[in-house]
Amino acid sequence: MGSDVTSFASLAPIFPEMAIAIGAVVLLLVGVVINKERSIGISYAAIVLLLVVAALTMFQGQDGILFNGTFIADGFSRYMKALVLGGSAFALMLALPNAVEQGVHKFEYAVLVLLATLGMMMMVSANDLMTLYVGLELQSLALYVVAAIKRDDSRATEAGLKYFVLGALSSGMLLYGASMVYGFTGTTNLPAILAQITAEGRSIGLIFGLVFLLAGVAFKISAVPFHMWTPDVYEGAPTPVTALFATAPKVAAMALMVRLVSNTFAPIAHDWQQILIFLSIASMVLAAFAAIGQKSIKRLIAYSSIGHVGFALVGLSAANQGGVEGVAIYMAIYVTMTIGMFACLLSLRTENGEIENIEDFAGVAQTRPYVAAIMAVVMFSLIGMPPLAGFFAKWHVFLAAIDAQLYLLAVIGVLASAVSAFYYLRIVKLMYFDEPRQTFAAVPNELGIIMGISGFLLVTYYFTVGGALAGVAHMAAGSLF
Amino acid sequence: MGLEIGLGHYLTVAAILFTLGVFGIFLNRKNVIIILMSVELILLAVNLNFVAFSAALNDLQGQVFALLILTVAAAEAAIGLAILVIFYRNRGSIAVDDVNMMKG
Amino acid sequence: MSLPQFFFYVFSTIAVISALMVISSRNPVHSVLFLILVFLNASGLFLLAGAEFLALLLVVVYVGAVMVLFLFVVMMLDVDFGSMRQGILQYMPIGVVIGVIFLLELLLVAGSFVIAPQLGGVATIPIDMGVQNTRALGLVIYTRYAFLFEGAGAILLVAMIGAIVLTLRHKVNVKRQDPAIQTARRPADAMKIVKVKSGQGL
Amino acid sequence: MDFILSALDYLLGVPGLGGTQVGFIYKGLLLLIALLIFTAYILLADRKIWAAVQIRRGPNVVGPFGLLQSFADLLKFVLKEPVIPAGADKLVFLLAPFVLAMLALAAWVVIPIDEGWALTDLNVGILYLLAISSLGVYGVIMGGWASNSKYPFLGALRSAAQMVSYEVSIGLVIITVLLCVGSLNLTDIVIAQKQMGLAHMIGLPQLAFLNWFFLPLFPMFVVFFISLLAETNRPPFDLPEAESEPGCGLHGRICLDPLFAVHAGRIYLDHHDVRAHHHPVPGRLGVTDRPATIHLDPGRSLVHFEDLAGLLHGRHGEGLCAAISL
Repeated sequence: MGSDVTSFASLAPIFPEMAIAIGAVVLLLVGVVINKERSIGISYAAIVLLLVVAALTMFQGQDGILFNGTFIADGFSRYMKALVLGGSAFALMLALPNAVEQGVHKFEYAVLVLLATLGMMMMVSANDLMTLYVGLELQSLALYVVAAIKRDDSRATEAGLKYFVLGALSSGMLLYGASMVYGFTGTTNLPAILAQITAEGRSIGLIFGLVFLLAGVAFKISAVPFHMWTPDVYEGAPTPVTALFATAPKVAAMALMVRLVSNTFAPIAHDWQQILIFLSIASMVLAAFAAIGQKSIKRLIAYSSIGHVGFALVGLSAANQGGVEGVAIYMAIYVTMTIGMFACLLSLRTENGEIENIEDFAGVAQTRPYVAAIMAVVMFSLIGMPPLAGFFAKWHVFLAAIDAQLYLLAVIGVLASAVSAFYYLRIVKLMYFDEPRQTFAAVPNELGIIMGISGFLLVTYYFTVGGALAGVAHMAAGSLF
Repeated sequence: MGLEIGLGHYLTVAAILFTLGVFGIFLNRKNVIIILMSVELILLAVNLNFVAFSAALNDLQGQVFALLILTVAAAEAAIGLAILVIFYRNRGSIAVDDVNMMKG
Repeated sequence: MSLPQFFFYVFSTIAVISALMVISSRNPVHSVLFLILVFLNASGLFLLAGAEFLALLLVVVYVGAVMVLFLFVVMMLDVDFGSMRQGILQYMPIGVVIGVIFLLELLLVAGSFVIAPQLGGVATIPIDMGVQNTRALGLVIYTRYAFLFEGAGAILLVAMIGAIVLTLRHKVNVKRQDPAIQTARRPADAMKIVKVKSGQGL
Repeated sequence: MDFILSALDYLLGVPGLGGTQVGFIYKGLLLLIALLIFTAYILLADRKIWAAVQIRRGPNVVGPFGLLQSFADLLKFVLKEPVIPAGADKLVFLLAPFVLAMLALAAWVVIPIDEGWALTDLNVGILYLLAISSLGVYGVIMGGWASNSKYPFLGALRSAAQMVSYEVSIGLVIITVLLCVGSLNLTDIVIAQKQMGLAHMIGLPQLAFLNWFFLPLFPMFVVFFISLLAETNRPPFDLPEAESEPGCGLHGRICLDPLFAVHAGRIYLDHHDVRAHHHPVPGRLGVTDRPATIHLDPGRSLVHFEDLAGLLHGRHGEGLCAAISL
């Protein structure tokens, strides 16, 4: 019953996690010792660490199953981990300017983000229901704190409270599902569950457990009808924190969903397909219509992210390798778009602080043409306008759905896309055709660079990274089938 | 080990506790602390499930899982109460109906 | 009815009734006390299922520490409990209906285990009756599940950082006692001897 | 019927019903009586010793050398009219002393009085002890809160915070002992000390105290002793009791006599006056003499007195030597 770790070298598949864990602890110790004024340095160190680990995971990472089957590193997990790490790094970067006003200047913020990222990596690499749960909770607990980190702000604390209560409920549901799956298959190990289902077929208890499990994960990716917390938390939390919520945790939870349904529960695809199709349609339609009436830009982003989760789920509903590939590509492009959008949002600052309402975008093109141009690119990409990256994201998932003969789903997706164009274009219209009402402060360098990268990638996607990304995604999806 | 009491009995008790916990979260409109307690009830129900399955399957994994849930739930309670305390400091109330600044 | 069965019914009845009281009791302090009762009885149920280590851990960790925390917070948040909990009845009917449906479904599943596939020989870590429960758990947690053990450690670290970063406030203007300075103080530091001439004052 | 018979058999163990050994109830009663008598005299010893420290006589009126003092106090508490403060949460108020007393006695269930003479020889005896002693906090908090008054409440919170905090260090110290023994069973721990100690090694088993774990684990013993003082709120950790403060902290709370818990549910109102009358030594030193010592929580002290005993035991039944912790 001993461990399968025999030497330090045999730990190679888990080096990324070790690096992040050690980094978090070291930065915590350093942060406690150093001067409060210099604690922003901790954030810089954390960003560097995240980016380096992301690159190494992507290009140098080793595959393998460790710790008696509780941990797995394969092509899919490395792809998603790189995405998670990159998302966290850029979200941290967004927090650098105006950190004090946003309440994220404490060094604990960077440490908590690192630990949350560690949790996400555990989720992505989960090969056991227990790893899944521990990773999910590590991520969630750190994020509850991060949501409320601006502790003197009543909206931030309310966001934290709502996030916590609903998050705790969802992990309760997930656990109940996990217990059912354990009881009816006799194991918590995902490959063993797969083997058991293949051998014994389905039973009521197993389906029941699966429903609860999916409900728990659906909450984390904020798919309708488990989305109630999203607009409130996005609005209440400090904007850089919202940027984090909208990127890395979603990728991790989506990766978890992908691994659960398309690998572990693959033999009972017929059962979970219906659930996913329902989640997907509900998310796309509700988000498209609910976002129209929004006044707050952060609530709008929240509904937009709910909608995009719906689109990604279209690919997953297809239950084939192309679908998973589509999801992988979709998440990468979604992260790029979201980061770009938040960079634009954060760089538009009046003397009253950051802007909150959609109306505040009026006339940005005249005062800040660069920001307006990037924002317009992001908006068009979010709609799915060719030849921007967003188009290819949707193209991949819809193609997979059509492959699986889910024509209705694809049609509804396209229609929802068209409806959502309405509110995205409204922002573009405000920026370019309305008169400016206020002056904006200068754009901080960090944000300008992030905007530039995001805009460049979105515009030139087809000619530069598109091919490479599709190749990597193909490889990643292949490791699950 | 096996069970002298049927597994169904255990699962029934756990199901009732779970339902009561969910009930407590959705029905209670007045006090956030009750919600936190309902969450604890839910986790307890899950633990009961795991322990019962573990005994019925004669497998230790369920107990390890329950052990992890215990640990995590303690941490969760600490963070939940911390958030509740700062919420109270800002608002002077913990009534559920007062968690309403953001709507839309 | 054997003794274990008898105790099972005692524990589970008290647990269920107390759980009901937790969510329906008017006073939150009573709710916490009932929750403690639920945990104690659940611990008894754990014992009956042979998980003696978990049973006592439940008491030590939950009842001994977590619930104390709850009790502290409930008592210290100076909330007017009298004016609370008046709106609960309006949600009651719909809640009862949903709850009953939910419960029935759960019970259906609980019952269906009887006809579930036989999983006799597939236990991943069979329970050895000759080994004490505590020892058996210890043997796997530190070897087989070392990864999860470390993960749980990270979660506790997050909880610690979180609780501190959210609630700790450094009070300014607090006067602190420094015994070293106090004892090192000499008459010369504190006193000045002045010769006062009679009839003049200072 | 089978069930009732087997239950009776287990509890009483009367041969007529088919049992062969001494029943649970008889054992329990014997233990209870012995414990209560011990408690009475430990209390007396406590007061006498502190009195001697402060150069006064201590209780010396009731019975020869004051030997019956504890029983007189006990009678007083039985006969005195219970006072329940207005606005108190009656149920919780009356429950609090019960909880403390029950827990204090419940802990003794696993103490091995002699080989095979523990009421129940639990596999996880030490864990059970930790669990029970961690519950003691509730008696304190409930009592403080239920009396519906600020001062007892604040005192109770202080005391509870201290108890919870030091429980952790006690637990950690106990783990070191467990590591040495490799079992959580109290009987095993006691026997292990017999077999692997210093006295056994040098061939002088008579010097039993050299066998105890306090020698190989001496630093831990120091930590344990300090934690124990804090846990039971003895000086210099008597801050929660706050005798020198106007509100008098914890002392405003219910009296906690285990035997007469029913009647003990009352605020110890006359405390200040009594102290003023009886204290020959004012100020700090006076703090330690508690006029009517029932409120010293014999219950709680017992729990920990035995904690120490579990660690120090050389032979069975030598728990009294652990009275140093009192």
